[in-house]
Amino acid sequence: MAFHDDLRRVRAIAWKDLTTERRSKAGFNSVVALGVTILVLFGFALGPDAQALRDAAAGALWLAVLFAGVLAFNRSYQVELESGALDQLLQYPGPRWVIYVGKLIANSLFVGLMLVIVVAVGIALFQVRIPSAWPALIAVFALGAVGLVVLGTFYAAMASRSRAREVLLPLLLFPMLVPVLLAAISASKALLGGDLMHEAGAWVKLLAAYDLIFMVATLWAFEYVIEV
Amino acid sequence: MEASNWMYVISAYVITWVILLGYLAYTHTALRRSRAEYDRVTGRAPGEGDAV
Amino acid sequence: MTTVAPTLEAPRAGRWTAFGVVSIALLVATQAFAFVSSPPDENMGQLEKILYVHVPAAWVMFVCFAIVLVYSLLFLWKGREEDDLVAAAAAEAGAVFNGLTLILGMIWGKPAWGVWWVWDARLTSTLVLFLVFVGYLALRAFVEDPQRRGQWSAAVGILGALNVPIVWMSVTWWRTLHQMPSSMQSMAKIYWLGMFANFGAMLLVMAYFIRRRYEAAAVARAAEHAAQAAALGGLD
Amino acid sequence: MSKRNWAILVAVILVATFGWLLYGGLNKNVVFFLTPKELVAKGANGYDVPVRLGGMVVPGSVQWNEKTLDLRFRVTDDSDTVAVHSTGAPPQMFQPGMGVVVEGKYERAGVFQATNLMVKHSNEYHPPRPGEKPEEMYKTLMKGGAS
Repeated sequence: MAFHDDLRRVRAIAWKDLTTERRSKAGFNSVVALGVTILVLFGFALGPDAQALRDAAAGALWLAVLFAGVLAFNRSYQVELESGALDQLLQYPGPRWVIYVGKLIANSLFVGLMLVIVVAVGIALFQVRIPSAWPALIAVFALGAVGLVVLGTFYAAMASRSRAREVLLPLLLFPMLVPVLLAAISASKALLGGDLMHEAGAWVKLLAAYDLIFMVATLWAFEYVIEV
Repeated sequence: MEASNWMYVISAYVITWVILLGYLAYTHTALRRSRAEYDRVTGRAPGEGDAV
Repeated sequence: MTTVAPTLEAPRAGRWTAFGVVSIALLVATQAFAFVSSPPDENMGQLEKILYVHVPAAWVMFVCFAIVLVYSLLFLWKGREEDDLVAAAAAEAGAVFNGLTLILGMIWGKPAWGVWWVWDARLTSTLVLFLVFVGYLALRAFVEDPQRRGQWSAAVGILGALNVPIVWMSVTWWRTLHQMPSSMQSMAKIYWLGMFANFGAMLLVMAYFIRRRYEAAAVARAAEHAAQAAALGGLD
Repeated sequence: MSKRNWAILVAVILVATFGWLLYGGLNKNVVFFLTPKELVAKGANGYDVPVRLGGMVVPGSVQWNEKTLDLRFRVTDDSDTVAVHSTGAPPQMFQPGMGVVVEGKYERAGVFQATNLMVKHSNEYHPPRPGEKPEEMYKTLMKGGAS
C-alpha cells in the first residue's frame, strides 16, 4: 500500500512540473529554438559537403540535444527555488526518490519532445537517409535520452542550488555523460551508415548497461543530495 | 636516434619529479597556512602548536 | 545543520615528516634500481624505462579513486566529517596522478606509436576520468556549507568512481592502439620487479600526500569552528 | 524497504551489471581499427572512406625510398593482406613483423593510402636475445632501403 502511495506522489510531482511548463510555453519553445540553432551552427562549421554533413549528423544531433537539455535540467529546479517550494516539498512524508522519479518523468517528456523536434529538423538539414533499421535507431535515441535525463536531473539538483550554477552543471555533467553519449553517438552513427561493422549491438549493450548503472546509483544517492 | 630516445625518457622522469615535488611543496604550504590560521584564531602564538 | 568539529589528533612531531622523507627516498631508490637494472627492451630500446613511472602512476591513480569511493560511502553511512576530508584529499591526489599518467603516456606514445595522442578508448576514458574529478574538486570549491559540501561531493565521487571500470577494461572491451595489460608471461622478470617496486614506493608517496592534504583540511575546519565559537562569545 | 536493504539492492544491481559487461557483454566488437580481413570483407563499401587499418607488417615487404620519402609495405592479419603506401619517415619502432595502425583511405586500385602511421606495440617486454642489438633493425631499414 505504501508503494502505491509513493506512485501517487510521483505522479503528482511529475504533473506539477509539467503543468508549470505547459502554462509558460516560452521555456519549451526557447529550448527547442536553441537546439535548432545549434544544429544550424554545426551545419556552417561542417561546410556544404552533403556527405560530410551526413557523416557528422549523429554527433551533431546528440550535441544539440545535450546543450539544449542542460538548460531544461536547471530550469526544472529553478521554479521551486525561486518560490521556496523545495522546502515544502521536502516536508511531505514519503521517501526522497519519489521527488527524483517525478522530476525524471517530467524531464523525460520535456527532453523527449524536444529531441523529436530537433532530430526531425536535423534529419532534414543534414540530408540524412533513414536506414531500414529505423526501429533500432529510435531505440538508441530513447536509451540515450534516458541516460541524459537521469544524469542531468541528478546533477542539476546540486548545481542549480549552488553559487556557480551555469558553469557547474556542464562541468559535472558532461564528463559523466561521456559513456552514455559516446555509446549513443556511435550506435546512431553505425545504424545510419548501415552498421557494416556490426558494432551497433555492442554500443547498445554498453548504453543500456550504463543507463541502468546510473539510474540505480542516482536513485540511491538522490536522498543525500536533496536533503541538504 | 638514441639521443632522441633518451630525451623522451629523461623528460618523463623530469616531469614526474616536477609534478610530485611541486605537489609536495603545495601540500606543505597549504598545511602551514591552515596551522597559522588555527593559531591566529585560537590566540596561540605561532609555532606554539603542533609541529608540522 | 549539525556538524561536528573534526577531532584532529595531534600527530607526534616528525612522525609523518619521517614517513614522507622515507617514502620519497624509497621512490628515488626504486627508480634508480629500475633504471640501472633493466636492459633495453628488444623493440622499445631505452623507452622501456618510462614503464617505471607511467604504469605505477596509473595504478596509484586507481588506488586513489578507490579510496574516494570507500570514504565517500563511509561518510554517507556514518556522517563523520573526517571521512569526507579524506575522500577529498584522495580525489585531489588522484587527479594529480591521473594528470601525471596522461602526460607520461603522451611522452611515451610519441616515440613508441608515432603520435602524441589518439582517440582510442584507453586514452579517451582516462582523460574523461580526469575531467570527472576536476568537476568533483570544482564542486567542493563552490559549496561553502560543510554538510552540503560533504554529501554532494560524496555523491559525485561515488558516481565518478563508476567510470573507473571503463578505464580499466577499455583495452579488453575495445580494440585499441594501447596494448593489453602485460602479464608475468609477457614481460621479463626484471621489468616486472622494477614496476612493482616503483608502484610500492609511489603508493607510500600517495599515502603521504593524502595524509598532508587531510591534515590541512582538518586544521582549516578546526580553525573555522574556533572562529565561530569566538564570534559567539563561546567557551574559548 | 529499509535504508540498508535498499543500499544492498543497489550494490547487487551495480555489481551484476558490471559483471555482465566484463564477461560477455562486449567482445571487442567496437574497434579502433579494422583488420585487413575486415577491410576486404567490406567490399565496395571499404573504398575511399576514411578508416583505420591495423595489422602486422609483412617481413620482406618494406620498401623505403629515402629520396622521395615513399614508404610501401604490406599489412597482414594472417588471413588477408593489404598493400599500404605512406609518405614520410616512419616512427622509429616501425619494423617488419611489428604491429601497425594506419589512418587513410583504401583506394580502388587496391592500395591503402595512409595519411598517418602509428606503431601498435604488443604487451611483451623482453631484453634482446644474445647477439641482437635493439634498434639495429630500424637502422638497417632506414639506411639500407629495402630490407
